[in-house]
Amino acid sequence: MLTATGLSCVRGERRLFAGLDLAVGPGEWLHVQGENGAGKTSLLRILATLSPPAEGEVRWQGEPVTVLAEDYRRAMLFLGHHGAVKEELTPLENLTLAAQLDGTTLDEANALSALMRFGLRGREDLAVRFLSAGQKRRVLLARLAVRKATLWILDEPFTALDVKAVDMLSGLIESHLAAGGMAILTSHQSMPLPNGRILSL
Amino acid sequence: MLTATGLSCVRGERRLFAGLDLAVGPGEWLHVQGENGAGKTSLLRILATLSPPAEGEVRWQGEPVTVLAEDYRRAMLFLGHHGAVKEELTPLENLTLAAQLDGTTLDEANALSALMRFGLRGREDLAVRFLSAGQKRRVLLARLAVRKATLWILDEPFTALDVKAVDMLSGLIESHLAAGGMAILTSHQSMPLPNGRILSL
Amino acid sequence: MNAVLAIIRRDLLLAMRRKSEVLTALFFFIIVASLFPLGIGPESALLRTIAPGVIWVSALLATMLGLARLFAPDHADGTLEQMVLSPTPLGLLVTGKIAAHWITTGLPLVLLAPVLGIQFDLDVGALGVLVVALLLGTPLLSLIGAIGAALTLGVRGGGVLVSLLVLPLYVPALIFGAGAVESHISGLGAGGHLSLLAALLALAVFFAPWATTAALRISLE
Amino acid sequence: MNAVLAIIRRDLLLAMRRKSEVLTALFFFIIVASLFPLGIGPESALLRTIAPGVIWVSALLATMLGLARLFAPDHADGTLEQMVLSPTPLGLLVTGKIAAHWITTGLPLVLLAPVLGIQFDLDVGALGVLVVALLLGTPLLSLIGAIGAALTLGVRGGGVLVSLLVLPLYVPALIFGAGAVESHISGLGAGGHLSLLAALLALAVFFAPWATTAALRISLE
Amino acid sequence: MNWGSPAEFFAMGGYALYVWGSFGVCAVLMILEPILVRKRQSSILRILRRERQAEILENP
Amino acid sequence: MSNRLISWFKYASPQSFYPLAGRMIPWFWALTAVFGVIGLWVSFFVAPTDFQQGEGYRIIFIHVPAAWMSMFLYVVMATWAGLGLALNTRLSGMMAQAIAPTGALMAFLSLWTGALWGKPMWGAWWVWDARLTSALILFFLYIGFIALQAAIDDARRADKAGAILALVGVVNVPIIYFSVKWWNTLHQGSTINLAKAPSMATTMLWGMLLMALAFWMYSIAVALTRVRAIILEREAHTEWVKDLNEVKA
Ligand code: HEM
Ligand SMILES: Nc1ncnc2c1ncn2[C@@H]1O[C@H](COP(=O)(O)OP(=O)(O)OP(=O)(O)O)[C@@H](O)[C@H]1O
Ligand SMILES: Nc1ncnc2c1ncn2[C@@H]1O[C@H](COP(=O)(O)OP(=O)(O)OP(=O)(O)O)[C@@H](O)[C@H]1O
Ligand SMILES: [Mg+2]
Ligand SMILES: [Mg+2]
Repeated sequence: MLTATGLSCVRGERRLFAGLDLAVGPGEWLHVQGENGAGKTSLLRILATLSPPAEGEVRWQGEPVTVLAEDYRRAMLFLGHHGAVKEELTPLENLTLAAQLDGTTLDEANALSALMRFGLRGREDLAVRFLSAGQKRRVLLARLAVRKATLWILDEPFTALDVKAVDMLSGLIESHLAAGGMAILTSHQSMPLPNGRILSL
Repeated sequence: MLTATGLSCVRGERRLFAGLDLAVGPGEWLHVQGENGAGKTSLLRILATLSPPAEGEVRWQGEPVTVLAEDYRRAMLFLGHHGAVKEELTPLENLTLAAQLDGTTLDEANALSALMRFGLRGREDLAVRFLSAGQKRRVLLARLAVRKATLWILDEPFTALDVKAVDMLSGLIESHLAAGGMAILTSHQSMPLPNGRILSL
Repeated sequence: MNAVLAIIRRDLLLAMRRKSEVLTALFFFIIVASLFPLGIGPESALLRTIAPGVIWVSALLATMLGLARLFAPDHADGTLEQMVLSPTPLGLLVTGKIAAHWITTGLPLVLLAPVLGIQFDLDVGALGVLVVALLLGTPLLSLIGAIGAALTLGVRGGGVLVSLLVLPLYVPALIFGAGAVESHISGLGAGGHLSLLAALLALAVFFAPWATTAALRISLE
Repeated sequence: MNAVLAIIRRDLLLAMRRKSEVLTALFFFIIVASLFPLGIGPESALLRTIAPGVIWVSALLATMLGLARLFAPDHADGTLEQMVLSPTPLGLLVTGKIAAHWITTGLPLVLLAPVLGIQFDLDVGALGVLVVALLLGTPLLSLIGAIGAALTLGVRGGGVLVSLLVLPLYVPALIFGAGAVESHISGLGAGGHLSLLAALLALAVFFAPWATTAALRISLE
Repeated sequence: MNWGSPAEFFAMGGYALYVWGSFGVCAVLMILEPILVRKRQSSILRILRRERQAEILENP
Repeated sequence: MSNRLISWFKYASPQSFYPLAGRMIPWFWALTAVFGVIGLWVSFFVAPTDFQQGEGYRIIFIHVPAAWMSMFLYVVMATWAGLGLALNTRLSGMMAQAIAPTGALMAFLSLWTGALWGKPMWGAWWVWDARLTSALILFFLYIGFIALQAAIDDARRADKAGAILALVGVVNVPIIYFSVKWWNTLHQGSTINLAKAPSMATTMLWGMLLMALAFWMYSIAVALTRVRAIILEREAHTEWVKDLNEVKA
């Protein structure tokens, strides 16, 4: 259960939002909406503890995330605008090394099957820099399939994906929710997922 | 009139497409479709003379583009995945300097009105690196409003834009076409524009 | 021509925005040159002997560090693509960029060199020769460096590779530049060295922008 | 501990992928050291006097060039964000990264230094002292450099700024390192200098990873 | 003939280290280089053969 | 005339050059062996002991050929690279790429043997003599060329970028050589000048020439072998490679 109370965010002279409350429980997902520049990315970064809020507090299972620190980070997975994939490594290496940095291990079979699932068959051994925009994005998203986390925070996950990949990803999110997970997403398009609560900035 | 005959593109060991023919006349636009990694970006870069085709030829008004060189580049405007905006300059500076590099001048009033049009009011003097993903994209797209070009080649122009901006941009493209312009676009979403021909890779 | 001025203005504006970069290149120059007395010891006769060499090597390294900034940012954010596609001939734009690079990196070094020379106890005449030699030599460094920067563009590890490509080509500039000051100090007169330096500069002005343009086109392909 | 090994392995793998980067840092070291005789002149007595200083300054500069690669790529592509968010403590990951940096930059310098020493006509004893001094000194350079690299992360012009921050901090390493070789040559024995260098290293091993971690957190905020 | 005995030949008038050091390294490198090049050739051939095999298996 | 041009271009295509090179390689190895054996025999058993340098001078029989080849190969490499840039033939770039490592090897050997010679003769492994210094810089130029090509993934791009570097290098090598020479004479630092080397006995000259021929043939043989590997690597996806006998086997 993620709750936030009285969040506000100031960038430069500009107050992007203030007094924002939100709560996401198991099996729920939140669709953060807003115009360009409304502060969606800023909100997600606050929730992921990447930047501190100007006011307010974020709590995970009732405890402030600043106190939980590592435990919260273990339960949470944030994927942002950035690739966070190494251009000179192959998709396979990217995936296994990302797992190792998280302190888990991922055997090759699992990694390969995650990549297959994301339609990267035949590209496992090609350095990421040769991949197309959508393929790069898929490498990043493949982490969703291999890293166990309760809370997914995804900033515009559907960018650059083709129709098939969008279906695949929304299926993945649905089964994550069905298993009691939570998700916070942003997107400018209507979401191919049912039952989301909407937060408009 | 842009025509291409027998284009083929090889990346690494992989042949992305071969024997591709296309033609775009005044007032027409072409929607290049295909899965992630199908070769859309590669095709657009070939049409923009950024990379040479493995086989085939691109002609503009009947002349090969390799011969026309500058004349073709003057008539064409390519906006790709990349920002092509300087993060430490303001949107206003970005726009006027881009015009000067093209050998034209752009007075401040025109530049400002283009930026307003793209919803960047109040951000003209903020360095681009502070802008949100969608706002950065808008700065780039503002070039469409100020640079006179007959042929627009746009790679996923609607990425990261919110609903309002999508409307604005499609309105802009429509009036460009109505004035006898041509456009080649890629996009994974359905296009909010009528009468496009579709090229599937 | 207008476009050349525009690009120079743009690059100077960018340099103003990230002032720290320009200043740091300068400080790098000063710090490297000042490391030597620390590494070698304070005897002033010894220091005077090595001064021209040390100052020139520091200038070489400071220029080289700046090369990474020459095309890489424009490449990363797609501006370079737009330049290639611009109706203005690429050669002109490249010349403008090299000029701006010299103004932001080379010129400050020239202005600062006398201060360093005084640290190493050079006399006024030698300082004059040092400044003139750097005035001829630093544009040469920018021109040759631009070729290396363009060749290594978009190449993994390009930032370090450029030094490998460029430093050997800098050897003549170093030899004649440091040589001018040394032969002035030893009473032989600096004229010969300086005119060789000028000849090299003329050659480079002619060829380097052309080679740089070709290299840029290749790295964008 | 596992994560530390994983990150060392990852960084070495990345270094293998862009082999040219590691090799080029090495050649940079050799080339810079070879530039000095070209600037100063070929008299071998003079060269022998300045050799320790020149080699140490070159090692400093070669290490410094590599610093830009330490965190910047991970920062640019968002990996660093993921590291901060990873359940593994950031301090461990940072230590791993510094170790990998030393293995790819510092260690090769140590192995290559004797060749340069020979070019400057040092005798076998002096070469030995040089190697030991570098073996103690280069990890120190990596550790101190990491702090600078972390502080300048994401700062425009960080690549050059880092040299400004770091070079002054390198001064003690330079003085004791070059001093060790010099005092060996002049017959005074290098022991004192070397133990000071070792003390500095111990201090840095203790504090630098901690400072680096703090700096990283700040620059990501 | 310059040498009275093999030992004299190998001693090279006191310059053994230098002469044999030169000729030795030269010989080693000039033997090693062709071997490495052959290895490069045979490894690419091996890959090509394997690919061909795979192609035959896929569409007989 | 036109006929000759056509056949020339025919052999400029990798497809026809590959078997041709295969047929030439054994001959060049044979020539290497012949010249090498005679050359070594002359260098060790025919050439007399030098009255000044004793037996140590025998290093010259590999030192000078290596030095010559390192300079010659650079020019050959740059020529191929330039041809590739001008005519846009695929083979030229591959040739340049195949020559570079051998050139670097020769440069290294001339430095190595020179150093082993300098120690007994001058008492120092290295002096900053003009010729030594410019040989060192030539070595750096080779390494730069190889590193640049290795750092670029796309083969065609690597060829073109390498070609520009090689051509810039060719303009610079004479400039560097003369500048270094001038720098060195001005300082009057080194006491021994290579140009004042003792006048050579004719047999010594013969030995040197034979060894130079052997080095030359060796370079051609290795470069051709390497270019064959490069051709296979780059043309792996083409039909003619798949139809090669050695691939079918
Ligand atoms: C590291 C040490 C050395 C290097 C890198 C080096 C390099 C070279 C080079 C590049 C050449 C060919 C130059 C040309 O043909 O114009 C050469 C030739 C020669 N070197 Fe050296 N050298 C070294 C040491 C020595 C020493 C110690 C001696 C003699 C005491 C020596 C004697 C010669 C002679 C006699 C030639 C032949 C000159 C000629 O045929 O014109 N070299 N060396
Ligand atoms: N220093 C500053 N001064 C003023 N405004 C700033 C400053 N830094 C950031 N901003 C503003 O803060 C907002 C950041 O928004 P954020 O990136 O969170 O938007 P977003 O909702 O994710 O938008 P998008 O849909 O475009 O991704 C932007 O409107 C930007 O203009
Ligand atoms: N060296 C290489 N070897 C093999 N395949 C390569 C190589 N370089 C690129 N590719 C492939 O070429 C394709 C490039 O596609 P391109 O970027 O044009 O796709 P796109 O249609 O724009 O896709 P997206 O919708 O994801 O942007 C990708 O499928 C990529 O995997
Ligand atoms: Mg956003
Ligand atoms: Mg694309």
